[in-house]
Amino acid sequence: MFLAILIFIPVLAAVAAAAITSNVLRPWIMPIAAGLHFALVLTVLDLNPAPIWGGWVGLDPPGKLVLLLTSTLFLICSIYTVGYLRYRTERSNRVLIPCLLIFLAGATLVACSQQLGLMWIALETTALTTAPMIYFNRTPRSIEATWKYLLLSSVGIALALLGSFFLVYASLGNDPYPSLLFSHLVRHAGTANAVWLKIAFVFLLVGYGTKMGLAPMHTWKPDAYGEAPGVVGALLAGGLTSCAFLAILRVDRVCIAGGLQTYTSHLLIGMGLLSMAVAAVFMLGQKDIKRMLAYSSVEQMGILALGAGIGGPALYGALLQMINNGLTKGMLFLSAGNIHRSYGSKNTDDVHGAMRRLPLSGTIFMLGFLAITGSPPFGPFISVFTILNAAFSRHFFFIGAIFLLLLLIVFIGMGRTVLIVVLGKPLPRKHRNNVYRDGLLTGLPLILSFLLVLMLGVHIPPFLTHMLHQAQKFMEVRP
Amino acid sequence: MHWSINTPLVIVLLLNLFMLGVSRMRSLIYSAAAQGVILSALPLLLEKQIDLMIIVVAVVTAAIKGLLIPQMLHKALRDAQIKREVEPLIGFLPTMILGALGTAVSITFAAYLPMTQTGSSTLIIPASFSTVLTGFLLLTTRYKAITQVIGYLILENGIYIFGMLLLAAVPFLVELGILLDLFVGIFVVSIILNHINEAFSSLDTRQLTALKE
Amino acid sequence: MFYNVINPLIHIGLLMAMPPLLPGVINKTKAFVAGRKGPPLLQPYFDIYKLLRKGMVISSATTWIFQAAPVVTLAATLLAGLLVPFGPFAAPIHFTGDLILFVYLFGLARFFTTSAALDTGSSFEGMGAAREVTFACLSEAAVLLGLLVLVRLSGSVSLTPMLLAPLAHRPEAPVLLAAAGLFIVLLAENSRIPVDDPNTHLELTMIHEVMVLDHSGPLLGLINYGSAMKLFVLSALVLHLLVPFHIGVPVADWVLFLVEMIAMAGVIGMVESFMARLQMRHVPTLLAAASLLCGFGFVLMVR
Amino acid sequence: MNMSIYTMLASTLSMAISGAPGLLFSRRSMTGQWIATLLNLLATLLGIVALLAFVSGGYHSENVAWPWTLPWGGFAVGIDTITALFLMPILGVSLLGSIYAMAYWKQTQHPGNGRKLRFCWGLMNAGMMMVVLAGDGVLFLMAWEIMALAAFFLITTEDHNPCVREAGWIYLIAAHIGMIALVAMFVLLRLTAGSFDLWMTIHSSVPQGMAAAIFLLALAGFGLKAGIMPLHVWLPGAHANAPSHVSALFSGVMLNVGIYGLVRIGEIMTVPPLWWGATLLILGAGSAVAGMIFAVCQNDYKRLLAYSSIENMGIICIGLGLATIGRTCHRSDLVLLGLGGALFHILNHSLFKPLLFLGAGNILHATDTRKIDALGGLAGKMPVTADLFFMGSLAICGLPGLNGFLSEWLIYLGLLRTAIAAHADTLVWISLAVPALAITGALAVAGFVKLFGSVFLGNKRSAVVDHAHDPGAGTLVPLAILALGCVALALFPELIIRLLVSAAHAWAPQMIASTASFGSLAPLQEMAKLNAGLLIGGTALLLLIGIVRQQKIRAAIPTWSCGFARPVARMQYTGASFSRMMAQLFTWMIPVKPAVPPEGCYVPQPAQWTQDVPDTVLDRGLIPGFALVQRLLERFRPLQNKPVNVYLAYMLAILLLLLLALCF
Repeated sequence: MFLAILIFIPVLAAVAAAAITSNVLRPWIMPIAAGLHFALVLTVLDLNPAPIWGGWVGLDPPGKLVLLLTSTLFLICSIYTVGYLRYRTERSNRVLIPCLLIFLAGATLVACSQQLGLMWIALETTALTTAPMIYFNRTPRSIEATWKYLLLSSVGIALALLGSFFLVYASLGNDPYPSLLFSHLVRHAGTANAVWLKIAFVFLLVGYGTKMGLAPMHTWKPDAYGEAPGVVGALLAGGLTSCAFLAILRVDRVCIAGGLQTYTSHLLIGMGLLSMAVAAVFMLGQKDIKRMLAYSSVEQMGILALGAGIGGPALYGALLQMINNGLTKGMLFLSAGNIHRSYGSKNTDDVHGAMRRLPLSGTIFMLGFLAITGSPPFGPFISVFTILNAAFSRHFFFIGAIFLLLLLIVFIGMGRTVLIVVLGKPLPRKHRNNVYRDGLLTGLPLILSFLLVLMLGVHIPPFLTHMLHQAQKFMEVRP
Repeated sequence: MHWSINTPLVIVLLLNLFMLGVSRMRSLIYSAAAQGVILSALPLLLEKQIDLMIIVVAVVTAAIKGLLIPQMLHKALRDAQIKREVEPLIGFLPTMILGALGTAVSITFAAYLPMTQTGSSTLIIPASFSTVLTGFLLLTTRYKAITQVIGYLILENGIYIFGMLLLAAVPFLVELGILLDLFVGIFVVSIILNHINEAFSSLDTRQLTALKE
Repeated sequence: MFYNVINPLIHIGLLMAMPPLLPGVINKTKAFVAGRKGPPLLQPYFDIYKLLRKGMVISSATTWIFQAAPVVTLAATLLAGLLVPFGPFAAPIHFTGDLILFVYLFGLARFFTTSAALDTGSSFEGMGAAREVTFACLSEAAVLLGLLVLVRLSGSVSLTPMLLAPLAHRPEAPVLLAAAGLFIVLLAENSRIPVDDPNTHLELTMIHEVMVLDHSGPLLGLINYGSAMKLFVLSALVLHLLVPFHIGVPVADWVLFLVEMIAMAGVIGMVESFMARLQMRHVPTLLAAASLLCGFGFVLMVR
Repeated sequence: MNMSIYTMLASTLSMAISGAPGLLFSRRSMTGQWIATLLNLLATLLGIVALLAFVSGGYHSENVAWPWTLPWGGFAVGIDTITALFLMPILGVSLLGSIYAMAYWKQTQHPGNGRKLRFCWGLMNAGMMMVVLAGDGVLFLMAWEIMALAAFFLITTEDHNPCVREAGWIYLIAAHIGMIALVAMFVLLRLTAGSFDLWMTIHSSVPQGMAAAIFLLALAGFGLKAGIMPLHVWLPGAHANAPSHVSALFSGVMLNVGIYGLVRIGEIMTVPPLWWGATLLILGAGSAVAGMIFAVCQNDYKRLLAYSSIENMGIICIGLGLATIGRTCHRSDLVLLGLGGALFHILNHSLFKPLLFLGAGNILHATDTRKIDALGGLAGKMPVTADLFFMGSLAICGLPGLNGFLSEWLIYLGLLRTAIAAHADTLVWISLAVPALAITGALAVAGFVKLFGSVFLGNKRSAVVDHAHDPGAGTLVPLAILALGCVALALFPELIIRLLVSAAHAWAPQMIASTASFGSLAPLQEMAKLNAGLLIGGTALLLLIGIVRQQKIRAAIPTWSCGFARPVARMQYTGASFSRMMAQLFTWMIPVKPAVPPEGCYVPQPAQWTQDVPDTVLDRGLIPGFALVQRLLERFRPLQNKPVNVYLAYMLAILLLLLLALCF
């Protein structure tokens, strides 16, 4: 019951938003819906309701985490959106806001769906609703970004579908009553056909990996994140990627149950390191701050995949990292959005001294950089440290070393750009009209996300720890 | 009953090759539509007993794949006034040969794969593989946005073919979901196509390389 | 018992009174070799006495450091002199690790002398100061390597036991190498030929003398006294390595010590009269050679 | 009964928040600064109370631990003698620094960055205190990084200046590399020791490779912070470009924290392999000599001081290496002298180096230039600063009479004792560090004579000197206090002998029995008496002769310059020419580039001789290396500039690749 409401609140809100005609009032739908959704999520996590719709929609531990993350991130972004759209009065947001809300619905559905096909549909929905968001600015560049995103992610999602089919097909032989429910798949994975399982995993990894942005399927990310508004970037990098990661995790669980632990872990570790390496290479000397953030997201996805691949405690770290990454990306993209708005550019040739011109956004941007690169006392440090611990204690010494090296390169590449942006003297403004200043609505979300990231760095709430442990145990299935 | 399945599949394969080789847009669209219609008939051939639901699904599929989407593409074509795909990344003949090779490879590959089901010793798996491959080839070698959309369609067709193996297992919802997504996806795509056309006054994706390092 | 009281007194007395004699001896020797009559043997005493009575002219650029330098230098040298045993008799002050103090006291003196040189703001004195500090880097290494040899020999880290270690078990080669090295350092530290020529008149080529160009009157007197004392102390140190035998009768040993010192001065005089002054750029090589000699001595002993 | 640790935590807290209230006050009001200074004072007082409680409690180490909601470890803190020793400089220098800043970095004069500076100042000090207090690896890492990041923001206080940004950037990279090394180190440590508790000794049965990895990682991480050559690359720039009281804090305290780590790592194995100590010793000797050579050749007095910090850290490392070797060979005397000397020298260095840096701050404030060769004759203009600076220079050269000598003397003694080791023992070669130390001493004299002589003595070399004058008492009192500290330690070393010995006991409990042996090893009291004699006697002599001489002065006229009629200030030796000879001697090591004046054909052109002094490791090695790597990596850039078809091709490629991998 609760779950149904949870999914339908954003849908209704979207309908309402589409109905409202005033461009000024419409944004306020977002915080309201987000607040309701968030409150409801908390109650749901507390009550832990039974699955509905024949078990198609229910809560599993990793799903809970993603649900919590998406809802929180969306709440933060929804406040920001109101403030942001005040500076974009020239453009109608009648498409943007419903899309955002549908996106929330889709993400919720992904988190709650216990059925292969349903999850796939939900992810496809999020993918499709994302396109108009990226296209919000209506510039040729944004069209290009949208086109690339749409084509790549559609192909990816198609591959994922084929992969799902393979997954089912693998278990068809000796399973009298086949079903797409994950619980069912896991139960019968032992008897499933290994070869088909492997093929299925490859396709699903590539397919959902495209959504997640693992190299080399990441190519849409820099363009899309670069051209989309900051808030959309935050939602993509924090929410969508987490949903895709969740999908991969669920599939991985089936394969583990099918006795393919080593196989999938090798694949995940390989893809993870590849993504981190690619991100590191493209971050060095990056001049465009939003593209830089996109590559940082690629790197983060690499870390997640690596953690999932190493498994055990590393998986705990990966899930924690997923949450940290979501919130930190919120900090970074939102503050980058403010900086972009204030300077009218996101290129390091024009953007200097953000800490002087925008004390809040500049500082948060700097701190976000430190956080995302795994410096204490921020959240990501804890998760990265956990993954590293697990890697070494599982005697992946070589992989651990490469991991550290890549982290270092990423730090150097990202730091160069960020320091150019935040330090120094700002150039004199070209135009005086409609100058952006940090306001309450665009500043508060930054502070909120910063505080959350800081808190996760020094104190992980017990309930979260419990959920993480649940998720870790959930993923450890016997073949 | 293998022949009843394999014949249409062979036609599908031939269509793949044809689509790889043809340069006229209209014939490309038509053959894609034809492929869609043929595929929509497959469930009827596969199922032991035909109930209403299957027919409905088949009809809807045929309508979308055979009418709706081709219509959209035609419209986009008219707006953009393009007749044919010129200078693809790889020439037409080479792509054809690649497609043929791909088909051969997928047949052999499928032969190696263990068949988990009796009665699936048909062309279904190789056909779906090679169709997916064809879609990919179209997507990667052609520059016109529309051709890429068609490539994506073919890709979905390949997946649909594989879906035939799961008719028993997979409830219809998924298939309908696929169709829905396909429909919405193409819908969004056509809008974007429209905008691309307005912004760049052409559908040549080589112009879409402003975003770079 | 009686000697425990008297020896230190003699030690201090010699340390205070005797130094100016050595330059006298050296000059006499040089004069003798050159076939001249030369200044009287006690001329340095007369000079110092005269200078102390004169008034002085100081540069308007200088600060208190300029005037403090000679005093501190003298004090440091005096203290250093109290750490070195003369002849077979223990030094008035000796305790574990005093050799480091001995070396660093000269460093203290150098700090003040060179600062005073820079204090005048003259180009020449800066030049001299630069040379002094640069060469000191090399000579200090030589000194400590030489002392290291003695430490390893005597098994103690205090000058008195080190230098008075029983004669019997002294492998000759290392000691001689160290002695040679230390002798070179002695020449360099006291700005004698072949490193420096105390009585040239070309400032551009001088080290020590050029640093004190602007000192006059009592200050100059103190400086001359101090440098003579430095010569005395270092000679006393080197003597232990060159002629390590004693008679055993205290009085005789004191006499022997006097003779040795004068002989030492004579040797230095000989060196000065038979050697030419090295070019400035060759001096580091010479000092490096000194370090190498001492180092080689050490290696010989360890292997 | 953990009185002192709780007090110390309170002190840390008050230190951490000291800068925070200031953020709420306006950019133009001094209130925030007052509050910050008072909180800092409170922190220091609490800290002193805690230390006194600890000392009076008989040096019993106290540990407390609370559970923590992080995946591992707990919030464990502890205090023992070593910790106490390292806490002293933090408390003292931070307080003096913030008092100095009341006059030197007034909020009213630096409205732009004053508040940020004080906030980070507090954080950094708290971070350092936490580092030395930490009893848990994770806590240690967090405190460590808080310190490092706060330090970064302190360096970039004047970020409108490109040099400052560059220095900050290099520091940040260095700090992060160190951080990553430490992270790896702690993970390995946990793997071997089983938990993140510090600083338990790991079992001697751990595989050699593991122990070696732990040690090398620690060496990299802590060495980077301590600025041991060749890991010093960040140090000169950071020290030169930060505000002077921040430089004082860095050099006087932050480097010590790196040393602290090295001390602790020497402790984790009961019998460390010999090469541990040897590595420390060789690195120490190297950075002592090389650091001072670089220092002598500098033209920027703050850079000169920075390089001399490298030298002092080198000396400390020599002592530490000696102590570690002592551990290996069960030579309690080496442990006592080495560790005692090292810790003593740390205390001394955190007295006279801040003194010198604050003095440099006064010079900078008065003349607004960091060029040695633009100054001269400042002693007349700012006598108090000059005299205090002179004292600092004497102390840092380790000359008898002041505290610097005592600590170096202890290390010397330890090294000399290795020369008396049994015949043909490898230990004997250790004593070859003695000449290295001697060269260092001589070089130090050269460097600081150059610095003091050409900044304060002689005649002015440019007009910037004209309006220089001693700043107000606010900036002189901290210097005076530090100078008094130097004298106090020189005259009354027994103040800390107990501390040193019990530190050595805490460090090697199985070897060090009692304080008795220390006196026989090194008669510090004798030395102190001689120091007193030198100081008092010297002073008395000076006064006496000064009085006598005043009548004898006939005239004060310009310097005699060999008959040259009208001597001008530009004729005097510059700092650059003073160190020219040295530079030529070591040209193979430090590529000093003199910009030779152009040859005039017949009429001599107006010419001037300058030289720039690059840092060999940084400017010749790392920066070109990084540039090369970046150029190589940029080859991959075009992969991201393709039309979407190619991106799809990537996808197809990886798909086929993975399927292919499936077949094998």
